[in-house]
Amino acid sequence: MNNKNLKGIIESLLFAWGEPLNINEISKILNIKASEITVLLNQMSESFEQDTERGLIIQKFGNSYQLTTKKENFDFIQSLLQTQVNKSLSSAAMETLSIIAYEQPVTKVEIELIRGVKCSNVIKGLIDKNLIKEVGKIDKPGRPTLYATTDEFLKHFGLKSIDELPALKTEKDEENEA
Amino acid sequence: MNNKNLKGIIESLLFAWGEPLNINEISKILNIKASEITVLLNQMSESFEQDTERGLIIQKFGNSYQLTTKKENFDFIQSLLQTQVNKSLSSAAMETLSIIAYEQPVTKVEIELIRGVKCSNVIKGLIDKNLIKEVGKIDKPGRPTLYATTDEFLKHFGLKSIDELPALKTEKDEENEA
Amino acid sequence: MEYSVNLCVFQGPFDLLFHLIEKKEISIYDIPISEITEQYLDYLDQMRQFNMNITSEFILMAATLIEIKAHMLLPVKENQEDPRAELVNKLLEYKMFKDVAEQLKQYENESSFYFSKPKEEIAITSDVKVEQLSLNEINIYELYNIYLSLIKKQNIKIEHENSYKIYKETFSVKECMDNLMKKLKEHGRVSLFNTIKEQTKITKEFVITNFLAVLEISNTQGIRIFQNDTYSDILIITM
Repeated sequence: MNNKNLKGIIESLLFAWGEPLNINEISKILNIKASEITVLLNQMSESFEQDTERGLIIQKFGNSYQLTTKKENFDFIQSLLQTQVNKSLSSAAMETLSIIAYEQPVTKVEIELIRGVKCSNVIKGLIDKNLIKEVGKIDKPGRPTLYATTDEFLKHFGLKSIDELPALKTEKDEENEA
Repeated sequence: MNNKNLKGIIESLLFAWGEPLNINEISKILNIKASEITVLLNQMSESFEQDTERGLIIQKFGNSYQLTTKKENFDFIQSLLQTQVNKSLSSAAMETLSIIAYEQPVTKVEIELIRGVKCSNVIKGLIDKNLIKEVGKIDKPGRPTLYATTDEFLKHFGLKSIDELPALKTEKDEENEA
Repeated sequence: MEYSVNLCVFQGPFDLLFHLIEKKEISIYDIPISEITEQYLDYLDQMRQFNMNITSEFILMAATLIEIKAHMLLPVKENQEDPRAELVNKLLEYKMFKDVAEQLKQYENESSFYFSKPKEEIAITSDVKVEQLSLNEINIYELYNIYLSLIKKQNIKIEHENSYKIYKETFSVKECMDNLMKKLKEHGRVSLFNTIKEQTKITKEFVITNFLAVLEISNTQGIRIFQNDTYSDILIITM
């Protein structure tokens, strides 16, 4: 693999991950020394920044890097996202909460796959409200956090235990329908 | 604004949107004719594809474009995300969808004649999943609804347009081949 | 104890007919109607035996087949169309779409090699006060419905790759083997069905573990295993 291909792979990884990604994770996946990854990332960061044809930049947070849009394009992005119906915070929170309730323990990436939007802030809000909590980390790349509902969640919805959640239709029921 | 800047902004928009984004939407935001946007997008798509330093490509689904990772980087991303996502449809859904794709616009009765089984629930399921939509009613007794596929359908199967569907083979074609 | 066995699941009467025709390797243009009708009806019987839901479409096809069969017995008039023609045409049309459905299935797999990313969250900025999060009016069933519509809409099913739950093994193959061997020593023969029935609460795991135990014993010890018919009791006898 040459450096050009490696840069491509790193861009793919940053894109798919969405959040700041630690150099050590990238280093593990590519099986290349972290110091070499740092060199590549710095080159990429610089070329993204300078190339006016690019709309993305690589931001550095400590030892982690994240793909984000360029600041100067913010107005366009805002007008794009606002042309669409803005979901109220509580409906975003309810969606996220329902997924955590049924899929728990579940990672942020999994929640985002179902909702189709980023969920970091909503998750933070739900933790603050004590409706969900972190229950551990999965021992796999990125060490993603697992979220689950709290006792406060049960109390809020008047449930004795999580088993009392309305039963989901089984796979077979679905099959007959879809 | 020169074309280079425009490409940067378009990349930002596609990135922020995540989903396939319609050309008309981009055209409205940039206040530039849709035909010009198409030209820019096609140039971008080609240069992303060819540049090995890039890990992303622009995929076309109907009149919409989406930023995705390159296929050849799948394994690396998979080992980072490690989440298994099962998006596949049931055979009943797949059969119904095939008939709608080729015969569109088509009524429920026509689909049921070909499949030999009732399809109401399957059709409802496909509408829920946004793979098909109602496109009108026939002006005859019962006013039957006509169904057609959506852009989401194209995306689900990785097709640029409906013309890319595999060619229907009659029994005779197969005999000629064999 | 009631058994529910999964026969092949067919999408409809055409699907079943195709299966029968392909199994026999016969030409679709010259279907031996009386043979196929018999097999078709046999199959419906099996479905009934296993409490499978036979929809009206399957019955209708049975009636159609019998009607065609009756027509075939009548003397052929000149210029008369083959009584099978309409059925064959329908079958061919169905097959065309069935083949395409399979090809689309491949496209579906293929398209999963591309990753996209979730939409940015600009509308919901971090400085929104948490207090605005009002869940008071929402009950658990609304929560349930929200979840259901989400997974339906996205057409996504998450498969947790690392299973988070680990169940303790309640009975081991070794235990079941010991139990079976003890009985064998006492009586010289053991009925697998009776052994399973002795358990107060019969679970799938218990049945499977016992079955594995029988296989394991047959591997290592001098025994013979008998079964008269498919699905009938399994007898274990010392040699």
